[in-house]
Amino acid sequence: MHFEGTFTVRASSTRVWSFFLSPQEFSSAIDDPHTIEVIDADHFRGTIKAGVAFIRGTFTWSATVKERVPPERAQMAVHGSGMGSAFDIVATLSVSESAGLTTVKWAADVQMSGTIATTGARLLQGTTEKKTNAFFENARKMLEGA
Amino acid sequence: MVLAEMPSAGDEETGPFVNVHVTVNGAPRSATVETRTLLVHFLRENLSLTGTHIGCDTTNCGACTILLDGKAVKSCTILAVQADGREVRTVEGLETDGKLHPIQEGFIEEHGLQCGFCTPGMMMCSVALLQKNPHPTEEQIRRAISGNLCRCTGYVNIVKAIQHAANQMAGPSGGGRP
Amino acid sequence: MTVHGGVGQSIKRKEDARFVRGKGNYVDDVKLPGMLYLDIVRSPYAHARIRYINIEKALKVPGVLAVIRGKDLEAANLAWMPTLMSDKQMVLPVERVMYQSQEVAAVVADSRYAAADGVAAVEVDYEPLPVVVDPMKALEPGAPILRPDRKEQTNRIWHWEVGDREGTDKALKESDVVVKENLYIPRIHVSSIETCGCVASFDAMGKLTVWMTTQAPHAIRTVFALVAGLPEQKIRIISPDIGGGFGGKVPVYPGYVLAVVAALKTGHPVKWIEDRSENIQADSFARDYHISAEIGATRDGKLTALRVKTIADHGYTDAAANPSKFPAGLFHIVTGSYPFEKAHVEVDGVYTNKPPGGIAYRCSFRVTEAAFTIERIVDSLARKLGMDPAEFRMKNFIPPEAFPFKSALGWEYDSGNYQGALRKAMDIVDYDALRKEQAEKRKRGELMGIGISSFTEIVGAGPSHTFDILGLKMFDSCEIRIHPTGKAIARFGTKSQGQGHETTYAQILAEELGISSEDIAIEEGDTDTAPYGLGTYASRSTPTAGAAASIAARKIRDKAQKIAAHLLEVSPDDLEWKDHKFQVKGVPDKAKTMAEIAFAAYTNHPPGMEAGLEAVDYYDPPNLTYPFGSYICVVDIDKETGEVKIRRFVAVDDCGTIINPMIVEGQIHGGLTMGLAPALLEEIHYDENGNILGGSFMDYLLPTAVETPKWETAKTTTPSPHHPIGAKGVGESATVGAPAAIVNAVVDALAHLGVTHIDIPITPWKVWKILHEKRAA
Amino acid sequence: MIPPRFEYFAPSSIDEAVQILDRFGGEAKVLAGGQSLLPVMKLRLAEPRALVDINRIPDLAHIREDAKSLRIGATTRTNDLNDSELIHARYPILSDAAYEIADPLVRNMGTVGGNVSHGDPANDLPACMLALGAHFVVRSPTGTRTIPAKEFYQDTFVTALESNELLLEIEIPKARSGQGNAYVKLEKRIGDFPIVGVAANLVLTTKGTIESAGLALTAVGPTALKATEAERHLVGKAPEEAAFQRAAELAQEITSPVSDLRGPAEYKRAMVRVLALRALHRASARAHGGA
Repeated sequence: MHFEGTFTVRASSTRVWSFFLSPQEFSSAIDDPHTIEVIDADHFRGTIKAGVAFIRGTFTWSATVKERVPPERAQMAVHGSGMGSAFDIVATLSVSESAGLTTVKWAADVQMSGTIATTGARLLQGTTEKKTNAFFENARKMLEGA
Repeated sequence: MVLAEMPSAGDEETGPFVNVHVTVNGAPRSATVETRTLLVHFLRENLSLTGTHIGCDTTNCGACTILLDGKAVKSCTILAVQADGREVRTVEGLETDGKLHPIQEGFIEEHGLQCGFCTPGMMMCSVALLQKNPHPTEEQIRRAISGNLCRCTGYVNIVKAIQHAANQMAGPSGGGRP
Repeated sequence: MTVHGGVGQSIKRKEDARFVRGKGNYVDDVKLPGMLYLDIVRSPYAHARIRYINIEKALKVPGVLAVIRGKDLEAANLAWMPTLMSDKQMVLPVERVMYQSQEVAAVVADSRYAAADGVAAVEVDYEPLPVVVDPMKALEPGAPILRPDRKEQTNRIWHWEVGDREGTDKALKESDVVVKENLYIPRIHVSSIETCGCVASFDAMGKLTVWMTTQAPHAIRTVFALVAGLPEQKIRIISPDIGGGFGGKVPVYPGYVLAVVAALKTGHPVKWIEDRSENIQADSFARDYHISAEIGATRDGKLTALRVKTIADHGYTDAAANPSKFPAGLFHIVTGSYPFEKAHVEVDGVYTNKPPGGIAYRCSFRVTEAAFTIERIVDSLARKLGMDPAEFRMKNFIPPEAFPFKSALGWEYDSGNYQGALRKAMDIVDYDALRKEQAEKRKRGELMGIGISSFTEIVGAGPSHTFDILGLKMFDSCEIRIHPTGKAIARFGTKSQGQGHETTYAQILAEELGISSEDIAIEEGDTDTAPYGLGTYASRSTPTAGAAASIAARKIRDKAQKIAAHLLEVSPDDLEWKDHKFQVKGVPDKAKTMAEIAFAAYTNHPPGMEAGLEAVDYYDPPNLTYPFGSYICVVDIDKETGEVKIRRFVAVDDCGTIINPMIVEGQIHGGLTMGLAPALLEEIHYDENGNILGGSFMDYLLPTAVETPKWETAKTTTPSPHHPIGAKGVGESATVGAPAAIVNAVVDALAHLGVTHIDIPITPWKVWKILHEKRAA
Repeated sequence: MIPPRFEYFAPSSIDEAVQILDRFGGEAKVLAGGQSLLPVMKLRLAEPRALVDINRIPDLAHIREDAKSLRIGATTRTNDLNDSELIHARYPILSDAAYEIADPLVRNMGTVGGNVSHGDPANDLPACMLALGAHFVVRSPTGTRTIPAKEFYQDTFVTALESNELLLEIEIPKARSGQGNAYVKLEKRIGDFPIVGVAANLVLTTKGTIESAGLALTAVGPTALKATEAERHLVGKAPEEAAFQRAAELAQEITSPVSDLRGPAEYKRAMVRVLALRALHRASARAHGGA
């Protein structure tokens, strides 16, 4: 599944860039309860209790920064497993600033595998898109408010 | 292969447990089981009544059908504790003092079974149907067993078996939906 | 004077007494003291490297005693095992998983619930790899090589062909009319209502007993002996009552081997029973054939040549349960009921990131794929020639006098009467009236279709000069022992999964021996007692073990004749076997029944003759048997929603001499329903990441009593010339013949819109799309 | 196949049940019929800490009419709707829908309350609730409130029900003369989730024109969808093909079906039109006293 979007915020590109590359900051945009542990600048991991309504389970996740071109481009790969399932996300960001307004163009390729994809597909098809959009919307609000 | 003889101390405890008392085929039976124990496992494992079978994990196949307070239900999607204090009837309870139930005779007479795995659930569903609707039409019978999957018979002889039992039990004719 | 329960009588089934009381004995009913439970951790990925399997949390789960991983098996040289087609299959992966839901680790616990909790606590670190699910893409250059362990670095497993390539190409070029269709028969799953499982137990003396859902217990015992290095006399496989097999319980599944390993390691019996979702997602699938077929004819409708090319998706290893010389099974029966002079078939097996298997779902070694191909493309050709499909078939059938008939692809059909079966089906359904009704309806814009399928089956594998599995010749066996009081017990090398062997075998023996079938106990499935046999699949039981029963009985009759002569003080030649007893020729009341003879065999046997009255026969069939039939299906289509409703379905079947008409009719009803299912409902679909879509009964929909029509059955009888009682197999005929009749009916209903083919399953939206586009055009 | 462990409560009063729900703050789920909750737990896609079994609470299962409405208790079994003469005679839309939910065995356990509040867009009764203008009576630790069906369904598996609230009863405006309604469901196989479902409810004036209309759709959006524009269009019109055609088109426009195992999105959108016409005609026939 491929999702993408763009938004502009009243903040500098370096500010936006640092938001998405700092584990504490970008993880605060995740609604579901989660933990995060920093291994090094390019590797983070933790747990997350994800799902929708009562269909919910605990995933262990790990993230790797694949590409980092400050302050314009970044790519992160996130892998999570739990509930007899797994998710793999590759998120890419391109950031451009003009006159104090920064435009963020994001894209996310989400691949679900295992029970969620085989047995639960009908139940969760719509929610993956909503969760991805919600993350970037939270990020936008936080940056706007910053 | 890592073989830990006994689970090491200090991990989560088991349970929670609950005491379940159920009248099964007329006899009071009870056991202490986990709250999550499914009724079908309570019958098969705790009470060794293995006539009720498990054929799926998503409440679709009906091989686990039993009667709970006279209603045909899927015992794989009911907790044992939900049957506490209630009355369960399984295939082992159909024959009484050596005489087969008309449904059992119908299934033999009309070759309504082949591998026998869906048969207990199919028969319990049919017993409940005839209690409620002594003279069902063919369409009503097929709708009534639409929650019981069979892979061997193609259903033709199962319908005949139920009609055979209905004629034998020839009570007053009645309509109503299954 | 007939014997009670002899051949041809619709007696009630012996098996029913226990089944209707819930006293069947299926594998999950087996309970042994100290029994542990094994549950399996499965891969969410269709192709990934395993970096690490963390079992610490799992071992802390209350009740969990052990976790088995690939490297534990590797140490005992058990991580891999051979497949039935001499490829190799993982028990547990050491390095890479090759399909979604593949076994990755096994948890052993003291209860079913604790084992499931243990599975949830095992954490596996995967590195996803590129996935190949489309066999066409798997053959393109640059596709990831799924099996680097093999010599040639390709995803093509094998290329197989048969027939006259040049002659066929020439004949097609010279044909007035040539029709080509691409037919995809999607992957489907057998889904018998009982899933697979076993209980493995070692006794104090090291003897292994495994209760197991297997259709071929003896072959499993030999494979276990070879793979695990266990002495074969210390292995006992018991296949108890089976809740439906249909070919899905022939393979050796990793779960079986893991239960044996766990039993060895823990010293406790270990039970493994898979869930439905595991069964659908990981166990042997069926079909998945991408077929392109071309057929030629003269202008006046005489068939000339047939060319078939096929890509066969086998999953990550070739584990199809075919006879070893036939990687594409008996697919080259694809010339069907027609006397093609020129034909050529080629099949390429291909690896993909899917589970292995392929021979299941009543397919009798790919015959379902062959019959569907020929009966679909013959229909298309008839339509192109503007001929009525029934008339076209009648004109081209192999005539009755041509039997035994040698086909262009090397088969010798033992007997047949295709015109007779089709004529009977047309009479029952009143074919001409249907065509009139269709014409009137078409004027009113209503959609009605009539479809025909006149299939030929090939069953009863098979003659040992050509047929073996892993080298084991495909004979089958029967051993009979008659007791002093005239009762008998007979054991067979086959294993029923619902076909009623305990009744039909007793009827054959009753007819041959003059003992009531009620007095003959039939046993199968216990390798410590039953004679060696290759098991039950591909409709082979009656043609092989059924024949062995007749021959063994006749061996007993030879001895019985001598005992009777001794009792009657005449020479054996003065006696004849008539009315189920030995009579002095011309003096019918001077006779001895088998019961009298049996008593004498233990109390007064002639001097110089050993006591007892028993015989065994390992029957090597001289040829396969060729059952056939003609089916006519009538459908009505809802123009607005595209829904297809089967209004009538008439099936005329011919399987030679019928042992129990009631049981044969039951096999046809069940077979037709497993023909309707792939035609209209069932398909296992994979997304591009190798995720199975439809991996549980919530989404993989089996037909219920509501979708299944009231099947109408009838028969003709054309005995097999080489079978002792003229019987042919029948278990799979209806599944072989039905799909083409249904699809031909739907295409017939839409033919006036230019439709020539619709791939199965024919869902409402496929039909709606055709109607929508045609209406727009 | 094996659910995870949980604490089990079987309260004998509504207040006790609500307090337990409150105490677990969303980690406790209500067990009524269990025919949607237990399967998801058996697949380990749901791991609630506690289940609150409400089947022992008296007077939560009933079908009765009072002066102004039909009242259906939350733990009324789906098959109870099938077996009720009252429902057949005066609220056929409910027996239409109930007869198509899952299978007869599941319907002996599954509850009306469960089906209307589970939040799965493929549940059949929510569209009927929207078409009938139903209200849900809900109890929380602080008291009881009534939520109109049209404000209840917010998103997939997200309803107005708070985690510490219990659905007690469904209130449906009492059937009137000149009223007719129907539910039409298209499915790949009996008992499957719907490809599309349409609920239609018409009340005719004495002159025979449409006084009020309810039209709602199943399985073609994140929740059951109320076709408000289509309903508005019908009011005042004659209950015939022309008005129904336009209403069906308006209903199509609010749908956002997904392509899945139950058909491509374009097919589902087209079927909304076909089924809406069938449901409206059947509702109209019943409004005129037909079957």
